[in-house]
Amino acid sequence: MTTQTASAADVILSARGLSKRFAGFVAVNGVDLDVQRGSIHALIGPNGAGKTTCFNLLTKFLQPSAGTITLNGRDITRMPAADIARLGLVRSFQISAVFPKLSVLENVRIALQRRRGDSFDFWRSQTVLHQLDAEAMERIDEVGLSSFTNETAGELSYGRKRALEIATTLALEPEMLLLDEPMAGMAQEDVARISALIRKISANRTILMVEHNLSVVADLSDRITVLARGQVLSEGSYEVVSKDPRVIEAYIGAGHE
Amino acid sequence: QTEVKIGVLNDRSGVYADLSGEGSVIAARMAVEDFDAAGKGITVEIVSADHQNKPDVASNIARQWYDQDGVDLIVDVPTSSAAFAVNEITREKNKIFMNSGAGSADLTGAQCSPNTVHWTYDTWALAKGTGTAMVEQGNDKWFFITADYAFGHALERDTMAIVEGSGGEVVGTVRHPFPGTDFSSYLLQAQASGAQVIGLANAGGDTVNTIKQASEFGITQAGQALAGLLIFITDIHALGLETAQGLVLTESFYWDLNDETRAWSERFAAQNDGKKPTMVHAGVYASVLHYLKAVESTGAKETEALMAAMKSTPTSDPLFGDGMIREDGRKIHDMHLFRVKSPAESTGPWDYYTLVATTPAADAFRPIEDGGCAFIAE
Amino acid sequence: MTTQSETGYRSEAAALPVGTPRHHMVIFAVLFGLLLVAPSLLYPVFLMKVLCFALFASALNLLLGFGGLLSFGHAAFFGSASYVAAYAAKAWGFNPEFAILLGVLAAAVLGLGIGALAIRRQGIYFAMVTLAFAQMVFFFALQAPFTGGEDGIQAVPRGKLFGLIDLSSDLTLYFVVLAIVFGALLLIYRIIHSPFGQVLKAIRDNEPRSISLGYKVNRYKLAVFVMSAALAGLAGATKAIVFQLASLTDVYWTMSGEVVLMTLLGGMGTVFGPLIGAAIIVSMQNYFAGFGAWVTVLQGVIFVGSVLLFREGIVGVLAKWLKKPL
Amino acid sequence: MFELLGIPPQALFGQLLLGLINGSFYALLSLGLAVIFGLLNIINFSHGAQYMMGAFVAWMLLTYTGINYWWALLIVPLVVGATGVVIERLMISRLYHLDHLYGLLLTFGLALIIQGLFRNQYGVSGLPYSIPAELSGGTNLGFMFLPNYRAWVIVASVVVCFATWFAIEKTRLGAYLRAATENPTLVGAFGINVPRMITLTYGFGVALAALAGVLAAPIYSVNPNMGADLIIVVFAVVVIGGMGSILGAILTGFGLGVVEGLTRVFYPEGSAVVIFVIMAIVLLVKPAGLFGRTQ
Amino acid sequence: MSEPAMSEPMATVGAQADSLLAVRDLNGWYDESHVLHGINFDVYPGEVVTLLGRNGAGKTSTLRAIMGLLGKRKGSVRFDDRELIGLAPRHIAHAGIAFCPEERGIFSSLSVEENLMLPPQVRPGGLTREAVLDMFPNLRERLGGQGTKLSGGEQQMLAIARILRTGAKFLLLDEPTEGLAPVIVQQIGRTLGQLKSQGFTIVLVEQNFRFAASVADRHYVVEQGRVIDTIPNADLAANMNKLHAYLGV
Ligand SMILES: Nc1ncnc2c1ncn2[C@@H]1O[C@H](COP(=O)(O)OP(=O)(O)OP(=O)(O)O)[C@@H](O)[C@H]1O
Ligand SMILES: Nc1ncnc2c1ncn2[C@@H]1O[C@H](COP(=O)(O)OP(=O)(O)OP(=O)(O)O)[C@@H](O)[C@H]1O
Ligand SMILES: [Mg+2]
Ligand SMILES: [Mg+2]
Repeated sequence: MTTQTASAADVILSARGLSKRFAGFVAVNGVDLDVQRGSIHALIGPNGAGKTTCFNLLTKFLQPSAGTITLNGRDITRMPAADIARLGLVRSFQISAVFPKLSVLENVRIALQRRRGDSFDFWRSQTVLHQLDAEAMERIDEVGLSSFTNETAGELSYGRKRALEIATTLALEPEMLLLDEPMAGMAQEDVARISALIRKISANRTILMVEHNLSVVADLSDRITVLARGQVLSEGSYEVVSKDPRVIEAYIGAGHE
Repeated sequence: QTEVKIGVLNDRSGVYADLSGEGSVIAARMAVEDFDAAGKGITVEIVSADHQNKPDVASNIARQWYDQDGVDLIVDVPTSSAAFAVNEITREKNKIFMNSGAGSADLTGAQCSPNTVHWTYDTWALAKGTGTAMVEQGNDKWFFITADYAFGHALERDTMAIVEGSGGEVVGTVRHPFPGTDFSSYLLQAQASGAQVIGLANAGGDTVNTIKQASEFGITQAGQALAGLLIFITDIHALGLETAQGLVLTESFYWDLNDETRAWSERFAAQNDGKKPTMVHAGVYASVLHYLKAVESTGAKETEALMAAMKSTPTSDPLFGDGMIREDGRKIHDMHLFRVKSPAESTGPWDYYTLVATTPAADAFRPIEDGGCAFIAE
Repeated sequence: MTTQSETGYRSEAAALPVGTPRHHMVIFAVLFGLLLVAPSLLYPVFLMKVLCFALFASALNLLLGFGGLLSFGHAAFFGSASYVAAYAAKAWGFNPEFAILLGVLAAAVLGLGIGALAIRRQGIYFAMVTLAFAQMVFFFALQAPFTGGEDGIQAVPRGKLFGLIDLSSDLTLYFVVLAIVFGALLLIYRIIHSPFGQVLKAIRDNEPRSISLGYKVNRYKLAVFVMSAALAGLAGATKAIVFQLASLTDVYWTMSGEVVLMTLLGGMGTVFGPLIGAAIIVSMQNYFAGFGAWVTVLQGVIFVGSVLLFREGIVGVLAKWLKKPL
Repeated sequence: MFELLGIPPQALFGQLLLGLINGSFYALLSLGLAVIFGLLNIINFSHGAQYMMGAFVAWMLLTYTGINYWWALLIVPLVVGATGVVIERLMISRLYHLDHLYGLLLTFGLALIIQGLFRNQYGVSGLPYSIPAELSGGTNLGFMFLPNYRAWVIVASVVVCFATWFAIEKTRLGAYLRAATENPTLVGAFGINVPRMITLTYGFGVALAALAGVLAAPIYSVNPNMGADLIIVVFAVVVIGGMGSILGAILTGFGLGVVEGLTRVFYPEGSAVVIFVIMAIVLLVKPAGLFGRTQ
Repeated sequence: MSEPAMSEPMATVGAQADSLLAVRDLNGWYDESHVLHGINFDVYPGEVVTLLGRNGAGKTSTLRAIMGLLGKRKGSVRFDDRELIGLAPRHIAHAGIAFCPEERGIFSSLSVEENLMLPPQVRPGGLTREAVLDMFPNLRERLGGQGTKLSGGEQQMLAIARILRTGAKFLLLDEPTEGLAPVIVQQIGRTLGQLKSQGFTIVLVEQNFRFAASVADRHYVVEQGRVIDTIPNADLAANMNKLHAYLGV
């Protein structure tokens, strides 16, 4: 077991012996992972290391071949995906995921609606949804999309779609967020803004993210797990991990300053 | 001056389009001309529609015809389900329905109506004609291939009763989905049963395909006889004699029966792209003729009076000869058992049948007391 | 991941803004007014047929235009409800309102069964699966002892509404049907413009994302499927009482095709499209009935024409023109 | 002697063989459907009508020009396939950027038109087309009399199915086709003439349907409705097999033919629905179909 | 607007030297929406140039317009003295341009190998299968697998790898480093260098500015559908302020 100084009670999400086997190929192989409550935890590693697969396992978009997952001490290994989200563990996607035909406002409101639990009311007029507009606007503002509120999401540029996706996810006020490469395809200024945003929202929640942008990782994360070939290669703070020769060889590369 | 409006309601696009369809309109028109309605001060208008063999469409059209368009008489209506629908509406609206195309004997039985005449044939008569004759010739072991729906069941039931009543034996039945395409499996079962006669209690395309495949699998060559329980000359035309030869079937009319039928059929064919009439066409002609006679004799279109006149006057026409309409609405005439010719026997198109036997009118139809017609009992 | 086409038929629905546009209510009111006086000009039985199909098409539209699910087997619900209602009225002597209710219930239950299986597949698969199940229902209707086979259930009594109002007069029945159909249309309208409707749109747009937000997607799909089935059942049951007949036509797959045609022609995902589409197709069948197989050809031509030139449907085009959702 | 549920084994063999023959038609038709679907993402609802056209064109060739069955086997798929090419060029090609459902609706409309036209022209009683002299007669297999023609149908179907499968799954052309299904724009940007490829594919799928039609003409009567109901069964076959899968379509086609054949013996009333029941079960257990790729 | 002033100097440059690709007053639309408003730039043989710009600036759209993939376009794109406007994408490909799209475009119904071998050779002289696999060893292990089952980064590698085989010497790469591990990014940087030395000409759309700086000869800055500035890589240090204003770097 790796250095586990904090008390177990502070672990919000924990995986033990997590494995995923695809036909003739083991993508994730006995991964142990503990995410501390309130921390920003980064999952990095070379392409194909199994990071996205881990995400899919943790959020039950894939069923693990072996291992257990506990969230707040509760075993969620066999729970369906939608229920996991309802427990407060929400993910974003590596390839942008918005509702392309809905407006930006509606995108965010869908999340708010879920949180408020009135989404099955087919007998009520949707004018009740306007109550959510103010809060939705707030989220949209946070990611700098306020001038696009009524735009159709599908027509936004790639970077803005990512921003919208984050706004939507945040609207759920999840206890824990899983972000898969939130900075991918973002322009520099957005990177800074989203970084700040992630830091801000991390104040009262836990974040687990996959990211290749090392400066972001260095800047944001409290703890880093490095995966390679489906296994944990190294774990610790950025300083520790980035000096690990195995990590340098497998991931960071010698050319990186 | 009386004006009557006749609606020819039949199948103009489906399986029965050839045996009823436009031909029935032609037949109705010929009846009006031959009767010289105009000369007798009766203006006749003929309208027609396609019921697509669906009871709902039929009921719709009938309703609208009676309610809106002032139709007095509906004729033809093949397909029993559609006929029942028209039967109901006609009773409700107190008009007249003279059926030629439909087969179900229930039309003058369980579902009978004082407003309905059933002219040309019915399943009971077909079963009787074919069943009795076949058994009498010593073909007494039967196997039924039955379409698995109400009409098929009725056909099977009626024929089975006749076969067993004449001393025959039913060695098996198999029910196929309706409509079907491949019947080889059932034919093999029939073959294995050792029956002498395979009764085809299905209709339209199903029958045609069964016959076709029976020939392919050498069923008839191997000595079993096929008996079509509801099959028309148009079906034989479609099958071709090579395939259909040897099949036995019952009809009430064949164009080549006598000089009168030949003459009429000649005229009919001239208007119908050279295609000879079916018994359904003949029935439409004869029933319209009889109706017009009643209109002439009563001088009005009052339903009760017309029905009474039609039932009390014996029928007489060149196609079915002399006959009568029974109290329950059943038209009574001879039925004929035919055998389909081989290609060698046939002299040309439409020369298809050899007459095997004739059931006299008195025996041809189900006795009135067996039908269970409600309004008679009253 | 399947390739997502860029512009689908869904754009119309998505363009609907939140809230109930006032002009919709105006149109509903005008429509209602017109229908109140219509029987003095047109044959009431014909009008009732139009109304029933308008409801049927709207029910399908709820699923197709707003749920994004093309059911090619909706005749199963329409037809089975019509059988159940007819049977209840004829064999058990139910009052029409109970007969209809029982029909709706039957359609809903059937919808639950078929829906639970069908929503396991998406897109065209869904269409084919519903089609296949509908075919099963058809065979059942053909062979079951109580459906009367190809004769159907005929001579169904119209009976007395609530045991009081005699429905044998076409005109009385017409107003009852008008009330039923209009009530149902308003209900559909409300469903579309409800929070639930909003979630449906989202699911149709991006299903995995909806799941990741915690929506139990299949429940929503099933819910809208059952609603649509029940409403289609309402149309079928009402039709059975009007025409005093339930027949195989109502469960055959061509019926499923026809109702899709109505919706497409009128405008999928528009509120009023299905009504217009139903009115046109029913009139066409009525007035061109004499043309035999040409009616089928004509329907085919309309189908092809709508798909190629007229995808938004009549009302969709109109809405584009007026720049207002209709 | 050993009997299975009261059926002697010989009879059972016979029935199995008959099932296989029907399966040949299912396989050919669902293969055409799967090719068109797999590569164009279009459910070709007019497949049944095109199958019917195949039979009709064969009949016309024989009746009007005296061209015999063997030439028809060659000419009919070309002719009907060519109509497919025209349809694709004029209509279907406009729908690729839209939701796939539009393809279904369009071809549904086309099916209505084609069937309606043939009905108007030829009625629905069916027209005779006789078995070619070379294949008439049959062979007594001991347990049954197997018409030579039906044996030929099995052979022809197996050969065509295998050749098609090979071309699509194992050749470079097949790879182009599959890629173009997913992202035609990108494949075009690689320098491949995608529109022409897709047009020919549709034509090929239609030609398969027409070929099945020619094969069917001597067995079932040539009838405008012959494809209408069959197509729904074929849809079910394809769903069971797994839509994208060529091999799935073929194997399921043959397999279900056999299953249906057995039902005809043991429970004939259920033979119309057995395929749909199997479909329901498969959907429950394996939503993507027996051979379908989970996506 | 400063637009005419901006396009002037480049136009003159383009007129003298024989540029391989000359884009003049390129306008482009998605349905109704006008996204490119007169793009002007040149690419000379053997160069690596980048298009830089904020999200939504029109970089991707520019590449798509060159490739003929945009719904509607106007203006002029001359490549190798052929006008490309009006040509279908497949003809543009045969003219010798290869395109690697933003969202990778890996085909899920094809195996990795089939994906790799998919683009036909448009010219002689492309890299061999072996050379490509040596460049991206990850792919070699997964050749038989389904294309879209690769990880995001592996898919990116595959997308680049497959166009190297075609023999096209002019590459349009849309954010090739997106989602790649730093090691791989470095490797791609080296690969681009190699390709350049083999005579490839490359237009690169990049968000990763540091990477862009390490490989490119020249940078074009795109904003709101126009090229608003050109910065030779050599002058980069001097222009950091400007760049900062443009991109927020
Ligand atoms: N459904 C699947 N079937 C088979 N193999 C898969 C599947 N999903 C992923 N893989 C394989 O598992 C490995 C891990 O993939 P994963 O997407 O988790 O990588 P990753 O760490 O997220 O990489 P990247 O940083 O490039 O996104 C890859 O080699 C991939 O090819
Ligand atoms: N399919 C589309 N339909 C309509 N508008 C689009 C579409 N794709 C892009 N746009 C719009 O075109 C403009 C340019 O987009 P483009 O994708 O070229 O930007 P980009 O510079 O590549 O941005 P990014 O860095 O985010 O990829 C943006 O305003 C975007 O909203
Ligand atoms: Mg990943
Ligand atoms: Mg871009």
